[in-house]
Amino acid sequence: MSKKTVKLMQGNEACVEAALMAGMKFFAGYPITPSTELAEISSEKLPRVGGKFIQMEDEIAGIAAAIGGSIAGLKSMTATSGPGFSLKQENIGYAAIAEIPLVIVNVMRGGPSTGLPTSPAQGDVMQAKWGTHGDHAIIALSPQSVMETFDITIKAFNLAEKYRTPVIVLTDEVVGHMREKIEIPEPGDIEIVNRTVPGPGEDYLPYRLEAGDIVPKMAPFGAGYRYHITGLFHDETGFPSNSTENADIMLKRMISKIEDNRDDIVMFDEFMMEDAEYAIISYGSTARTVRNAIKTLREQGMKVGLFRPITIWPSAEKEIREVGRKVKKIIVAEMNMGQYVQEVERIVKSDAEVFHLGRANGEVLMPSEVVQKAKEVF
Amino acid sequence: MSKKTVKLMQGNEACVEAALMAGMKFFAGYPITPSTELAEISSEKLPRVGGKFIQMEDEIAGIAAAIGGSIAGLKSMTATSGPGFSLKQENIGYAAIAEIPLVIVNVMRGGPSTGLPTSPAQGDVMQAKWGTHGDHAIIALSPQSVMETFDITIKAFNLAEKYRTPVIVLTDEVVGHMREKIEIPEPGDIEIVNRTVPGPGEDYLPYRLEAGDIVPKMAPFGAGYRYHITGLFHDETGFPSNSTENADIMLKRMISKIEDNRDDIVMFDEFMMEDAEYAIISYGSTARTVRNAIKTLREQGMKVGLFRPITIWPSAEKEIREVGRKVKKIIVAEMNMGQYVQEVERIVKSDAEVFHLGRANGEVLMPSEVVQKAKEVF
Amino acid sequence: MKSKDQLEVKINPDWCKGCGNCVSFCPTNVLAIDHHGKSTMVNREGCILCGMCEKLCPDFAIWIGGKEDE
Amino acid sequence: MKSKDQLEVKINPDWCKGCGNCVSFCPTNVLAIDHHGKSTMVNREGCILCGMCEKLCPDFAIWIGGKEDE
Amino acid sequence: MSNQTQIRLAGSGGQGMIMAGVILAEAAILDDKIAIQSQSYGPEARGGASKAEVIISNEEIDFPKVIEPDLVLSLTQEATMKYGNSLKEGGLLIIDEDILLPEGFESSRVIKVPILRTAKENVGRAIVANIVAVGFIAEFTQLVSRESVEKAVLGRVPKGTEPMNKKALSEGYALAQSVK
Amino acid sequence: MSNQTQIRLAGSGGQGMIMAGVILAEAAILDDKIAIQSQSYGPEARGGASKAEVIISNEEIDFPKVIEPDLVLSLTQEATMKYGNSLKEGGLLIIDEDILLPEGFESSRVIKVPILRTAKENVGRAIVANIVAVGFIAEFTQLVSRESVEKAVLGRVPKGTEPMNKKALSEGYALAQSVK
Amino acid sequence: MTSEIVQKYFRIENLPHIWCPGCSNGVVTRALTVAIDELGLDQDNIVVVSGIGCSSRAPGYLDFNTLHTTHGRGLAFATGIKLANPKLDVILIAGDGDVSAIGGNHLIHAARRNIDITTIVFNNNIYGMTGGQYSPTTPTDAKGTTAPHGNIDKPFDIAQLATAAGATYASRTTAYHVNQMVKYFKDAITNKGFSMVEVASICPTYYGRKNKSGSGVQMMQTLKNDFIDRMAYDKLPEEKKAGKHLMGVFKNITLPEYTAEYQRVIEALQGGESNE
Amino acid sequence: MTSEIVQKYFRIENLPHIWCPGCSNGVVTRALTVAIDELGLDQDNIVVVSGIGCSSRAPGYLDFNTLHTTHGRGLAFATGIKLANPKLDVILIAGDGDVSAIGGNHLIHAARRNIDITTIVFNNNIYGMTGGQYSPTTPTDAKGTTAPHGNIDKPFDIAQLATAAGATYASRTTAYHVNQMVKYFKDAITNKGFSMVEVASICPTYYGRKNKSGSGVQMMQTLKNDFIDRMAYDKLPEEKKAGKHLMGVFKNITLPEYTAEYQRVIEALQGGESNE
Ligand SMILES: Cc1ncc(C[n+]2csc(CCOP(=O)(O)OP(=O)(O)O)c2C)c(N)n1
Ligand SMILES: Cc1ncc(C[n+]2csc(CCOP(=O)(O)OP(=O)(O)O)c2C)c(N)n1
Ligand code: SF4
Ligand code: SF4
Ligand code: SF4
Ligand code: SF4
Ligand code: SF4
Ligand code: SF4
Ligand SMILES: [Mg+2]
Ligand SMILES: [Mg+2]
Repeated sequence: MSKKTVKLMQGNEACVEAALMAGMKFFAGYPITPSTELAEISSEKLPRVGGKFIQMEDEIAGIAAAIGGSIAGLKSMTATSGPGFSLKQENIGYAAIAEIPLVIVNVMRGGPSTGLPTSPAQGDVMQAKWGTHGDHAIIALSPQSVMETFDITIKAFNLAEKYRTPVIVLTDEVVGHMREKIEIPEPGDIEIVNRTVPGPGEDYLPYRLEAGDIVPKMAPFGAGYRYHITGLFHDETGFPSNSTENADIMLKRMISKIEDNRDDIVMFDEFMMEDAEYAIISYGSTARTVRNAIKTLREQGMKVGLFRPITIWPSAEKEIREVGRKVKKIIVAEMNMGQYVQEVERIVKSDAEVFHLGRANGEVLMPSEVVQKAKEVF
Repeated sequence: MSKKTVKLMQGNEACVEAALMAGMKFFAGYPITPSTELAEISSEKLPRVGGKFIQMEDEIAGIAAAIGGSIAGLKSMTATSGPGFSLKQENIGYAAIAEIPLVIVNVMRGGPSTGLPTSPAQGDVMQAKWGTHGDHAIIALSPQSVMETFDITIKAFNLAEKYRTPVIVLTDEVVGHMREKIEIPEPGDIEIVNRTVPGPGEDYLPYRLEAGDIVPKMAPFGAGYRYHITGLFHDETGFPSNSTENADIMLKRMISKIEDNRDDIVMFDEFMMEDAEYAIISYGSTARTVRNAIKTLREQGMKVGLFRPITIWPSAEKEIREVGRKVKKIIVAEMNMGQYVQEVERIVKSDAEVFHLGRANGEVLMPSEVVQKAKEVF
Repeated sequence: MKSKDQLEVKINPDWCKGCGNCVSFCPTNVLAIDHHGKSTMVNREGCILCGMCEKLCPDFAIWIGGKEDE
Repeated sequence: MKSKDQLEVKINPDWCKGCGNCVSFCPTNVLAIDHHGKSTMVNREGCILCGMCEKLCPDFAIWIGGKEDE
Repeated sequence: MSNQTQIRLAGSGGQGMIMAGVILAEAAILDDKIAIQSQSYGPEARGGASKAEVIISNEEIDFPKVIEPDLVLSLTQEATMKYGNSLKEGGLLIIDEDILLPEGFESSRVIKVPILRTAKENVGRAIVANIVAVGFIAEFTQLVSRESVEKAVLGRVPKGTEPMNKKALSEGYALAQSVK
Repeated sequence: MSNQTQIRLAGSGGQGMIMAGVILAEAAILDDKIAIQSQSYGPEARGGASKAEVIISNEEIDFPKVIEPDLVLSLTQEATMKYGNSLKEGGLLIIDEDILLPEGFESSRVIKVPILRTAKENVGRAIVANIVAVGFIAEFTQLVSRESVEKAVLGRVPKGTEPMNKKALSEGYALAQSVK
Repeated sequence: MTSEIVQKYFRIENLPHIWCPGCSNGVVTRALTVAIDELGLDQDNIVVVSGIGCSSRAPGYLDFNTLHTTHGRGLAFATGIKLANPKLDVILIAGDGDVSAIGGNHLIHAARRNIDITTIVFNNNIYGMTGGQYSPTTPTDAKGTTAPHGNIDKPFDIAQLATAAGATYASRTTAYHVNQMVKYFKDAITNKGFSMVEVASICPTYYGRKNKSGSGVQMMQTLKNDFIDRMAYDKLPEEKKAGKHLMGVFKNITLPEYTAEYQRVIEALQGGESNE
Repeated sequence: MTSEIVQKYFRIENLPHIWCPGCSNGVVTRALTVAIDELGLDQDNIVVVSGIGCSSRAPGYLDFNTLHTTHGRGLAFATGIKLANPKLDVILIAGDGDVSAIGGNHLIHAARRNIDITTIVFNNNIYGMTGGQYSPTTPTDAKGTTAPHGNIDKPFDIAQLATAAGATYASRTTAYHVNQMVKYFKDAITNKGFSMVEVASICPTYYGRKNKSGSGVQMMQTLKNDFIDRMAYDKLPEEKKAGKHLMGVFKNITLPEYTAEYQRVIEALQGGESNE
């Protein structure tokens, strides 16, 4: 067993720590509560490892510069909360269509608009998938603890590089600001994925998928492959194309590189699901409330289990469908007015009755509320 | 029967024509294909009726200025397409939480990002509901023709004022740019809704719901009611409040003013649904493709009908559920990679099998494709 | 308008946050922070009613007002 | 570098859009738009190889090149 | 569907083919028919080939785009190559006299008409070629009444150019009569 | 749950109660316990009352927030009014000596301790009151070992202030012994 | 219990405010009400708009038509209000971050249009609300929570930037120089066009702490000492110029105002009938 | 079949370009390659970034590392690239709308930071790509499709704005003055800091048509006639000054460059090891 360093750490701190271990060398952003520590700690640490931090003039510039950093070859991150996440939407679509690896952290707070800026929420879950215009596929992960924030951030960088795609880390004010014990593995014990780059002298077409590759190889600007990147539909050469056939091929590849690799991307966790007759689906910090409540419910003899998506998008369709087939009723507990519940409803169809437990008033869900709701509907 | 003026008109032209008849006196925006004519025609016509047009520095400023115009008491509109719609998201949430009447037109084009700027798409349908951070309710309408663009625009202004809310008109490049016959009613024949304003000397609390009102009365700035508007959670006084109880009440009221009035807001259309064994659900210009295809399918003896949501959000849940119960199979046809189909799947559950027909390569769906898909899956 | 002899410096201790601006910038040095951390008048006769304290108080907690208004 | 007498003005009619810049700004007036709407050399001797046409051609359709390069 | 006539007008960016399409559609509406006009929209519409499409029908038009045109009229070589194909079986291709059709170009019926020359020589301005084309199609197809076409033309052209455009229209009608 | 101790530390914005919470949590971790620390975050945290919360447990902590604290320590009147309520049945309220509790204030057990005075008079700096409080709680509750607390304090306080903070910690321990 | 001016123009029920002890926001906000009072403007006719930030909380305390918008966008909202109803007196209150970082574009465009809005910048050289990150006006080498190794950015001169963009009135003063501040506010509000008053302010909590600038009082003292009128500066011997910051009026000219020009268009088209 | 310079620096396979006949975009784009050629820069090391617009299509034709971003955001992307790898020569190509309307904020901030990026503005005083709406540089009273009654906005002086924001090099020339343009491009690229060359350009299709400015040739002629060097202008008799526009170098100074300053921070912290 390899050595781990034990520390008390804030979620936001753990996120930067992990990013650095994953190889982050570039951070561009704009401060916003409750994500600001991500910028602050990055500004302190990045230059120490030869990396770069820049505070841009706004969130749009933050993601744009981060994409630029990635194009220049550095693993890049940007971080924000609700209002800034809305502003980043246009360029999230850019990163998706231009296939630029990038990690975007959204430490969720109460919305809409300025809303409840210092309170936790899980109100940007659907936005993470649908926030930008046009069709695209996206990966979004949500941690429930400081330790998981660490693990997921590493994973986010790996997925971003592996699939040449923006990956969203959806955390929230609770996880971002609380301090918990974390065990940091030795660098050698962490799996790190780097993007595939073309070999020297290779006949390089920037958007040609080569045998054995999941995505086209990506050359950093300045490495001798002079090629073009655009947010227009483009063909293998990278140049714009209006061809409808090409657009079809390209969009399908962009979507299927993620949809077809669900098994690699989808992470989830189950608690007391083996014999469960009822399930609660919950993610992020709220899942901890639910876990607590389930212990109580079990003590009271109710066969309830927790299904916890860690990968929010693409959703754990197969597994959630299984849950639906297994139990009679499902509660989806989340800190919002009903978002992921709609995805669950869609997946389980009539197999199970689906209920929602949630609010978006700035207060976390209490275990007692979960217990009460379970008693009410199960 | 009252006189109507018959004209050949572009969809975008009809939209402005209707807006003016609905009482639009303020337009702020930023040009983008294929919505630009909305700005151009407004700039020409508004000053003629004493209204104001302003081209702002970007789309964010466009919606912000339009909200400002509405706060000053004028019926206001902004218009854009995909990339600009992404940029407007933050302030859409502002208008929602501050309850500012506003019409936002999105003439959809191929995305994501710059995508296929001059081609039609229906790829922003989910974004219209989920594009901004945080929970909120939204109204979105989608016309299939130039005439309907006119009708729907009037309706959009009426709903915006009646429910103190941003209303999105989701049209597309096909409807926006084609020219068709339209019959413009006399001004007196059009129902126009104006916002309720406090009476003189009234003891005015800007966010207090009074008996008989659907939403709080809205005083224009400068009318002698000195009050506060914010994008933070606020109480009846309009001042920020961190109270979780208040946040609950406020958010629920904001959502229920729309959800509870679905019957007033939801518009839809059916074609050959009476005896249908299969249904195709489609909206906007694509619904015309489907209508055409259904005629062919009927000729071939297939009992297929069209359910056409005109109100996209809130969705016609009740009616779509009915469709699901009535038919065995449903195809959702839309110019995207699968968006509204997810809402339909959610609603019909296991009552009917749901299929998707769509693409997002810049070309409209052809009647023959619909026919083929219908033959394949029905 | 009230004449000078009808006026005096008033302090609202509930709003005073004890920042010390009034004390430090009073040209005649007639104010002090008391042991509750609030501004207090220590030499009313010395006050020339110049208004500096009022202008520089970030909390609207000190001002020149009519003696009779309470 | 080629010497002046190895050089001449060349025109690519496929790229020429007939804007007329070269014709109008040629100091010696040796170019014209032909009936296909393309630039053409009408007085090769008069050309002083000044390069103005090349600099002002938006379509890279006219330039000074070596006589032998084809 | 059988009731519909689908027309495509093709040319280069500045030739006013969209205006021609609008006029035909408007004339149809004035005749109490149903009509839809649409156009290709793209960066390439700036310089290169551009097209306008019109569907004229006696009953409601569902699908608003032209799939297989009954008639294509094209004024340039490039536009012909790009938009001259995909005609309906038995459809008619009308091209300006100078246009060359490559071997094997699929089109059952082709006629060549001196539209540009007529505009230039008989009216005096190449820019009214689109109106000549309108007149030609109107007379040739008899889809819309002359009265309505005239009204539509006069309502859409810039002030002061009415006489010139009226002349162009007449020339178009005459041209059609001459080839009929 | 029964295994958990929930602690709330309250004071005014600048008093370092968050630091105190972090130190307690860190000490617990050093002792191989499980701990979570969180704080109230709001614009009001700037000037007014602020709080930090710590949960210390022998087993995994699911729900990360304090619901009903076993112990509240408060240094100011305002913080006490705001955060002194909602103690667990039988929970303990520790307040600074000058704080007045209004009639009917719900709290079964209250003790008053001269934390601020101790910091000011015995250590010489009011600013170390938070560390005095840490010492007091550590000794009073015996939840964390003195060794770990010391280590946590020294790891978190600014360089150069270690002796002063060590002194403050000792004073806190002494204070707790005196009231026990 | 407070002064008449505060009673008249502040929403007493929302006081005391949330600003930190010693923060100059209260000083500047009060000075604005004095200027408005001295101008004798109609309270019902005044609109105060802000974005998001500590300073942007000011409108909530002021008894006018007040609008607290999204971060950086205040001027764009204000532009809509002013154009929709040009009779309103529209004032923007903004932090340095709000108006020159995320809101920089709206600033230069409002200035360019010369729309009759008065912008008051509470320039504390830091993002106060979010806890002390460097802003576009943080001096080079100063520290912020996102510039822990010292700021390498060059700061904007906001007043000059507004001028280059087209503002017809621009001046700078400090939170200490209250009389001058009131005068500038009055001049700015009176100017028919885009006006900017940049008020050098203090954030003892974050800027002060991070940069060891001393207490609020000491920071006010620094404002008093370091700022000098641009005219006086020019007369200063070279050795005394170091470390000085300029205040004074940088621009004060008259040019066509945006809403008036729009009104001209309306009148030309329809003979003067407008919707107001 | 084209010139050597075009063969070397253009992606011939993408030519002819989509720009309209007479549009000056080709002239300016070619001049840029001449400047690069004369400077002898390594083609592999050059990054050309743009936003969205007619002019922004230029990178697609240029054989460098080229990036076509989102409308207005080019400089923000470019900033990321340059900071991530300061060894690259980063050049932005932008339209007046792209860089001064939606992208205005990124312009002033890139200038403020003095980051070593060369910005070339193709200023045709109009939104070309979207069909002729007025831009922030459209002259007052001119027409655009969104200013059918005449523009009431005041235009930006983009080069001056960049200067006020902190650019260390700023100049203006026209699409007609190709030799001067090449020189300015070289000076701008050579300057270690933020540089801006504003090139007065023409859009015969929209600006020209709307404003009856004549053909492309006539518009080029107007550029030739109306622009005058700022030095020469000062010497002109008053009666001849009317209607003239200034070109020339407005700023050319040396100040610490952003990425170099960042490198300094890295070196101070870790003794020089960087990731490049
Ligand atoms: C879109 C968006 N981005 C970021 C924030 C977070 N934020 C709030 S205020 C602020 C900066 C405040 O600085 P400044 O404008 O100088 O005002 P101050 O607090 O210093 O008065 C920031 C970054 C936000 N609310 N919205
Ligand atoms: C976010 C966004 N808004 C608007 C547009 C539409 N648009 C594309 S280019 C352009 C302006 C072009 O003007 P300019 O930058 O001056 O370039 P030009 O075409 O004149 O060279 C606009 C408004 C867009 N693509 N994206
Ligand atoms: S009015 Fe002047 S003299 Fe009197 S207390 Fe205030 S500052 Fe001092
Ligand atoms: S200036 Fe105001 S807040 Fe500060 S000490 Fe004096 S009275 Fe108190
Ligand atoms: S090189 Fe000079 S002289 Fe010769 S054709 Fe070109 S412009 Fe005329
Ligand atoms: S300048 Fe170029 S495009 Fe224009 S006419 Fe001459 S060769 Fe042709
Ligand atoms: S943080 Fe700074 S700017 Fe904000 S209220 Fe406190 S002192 Fe003022
Ligand atoms: S529209 Fe204008 S800017 Fe665009 S290519 Fe044509 S002439 Fe050039
Ligand atoms: Mg600030
Ligand atoms: Mg332009």
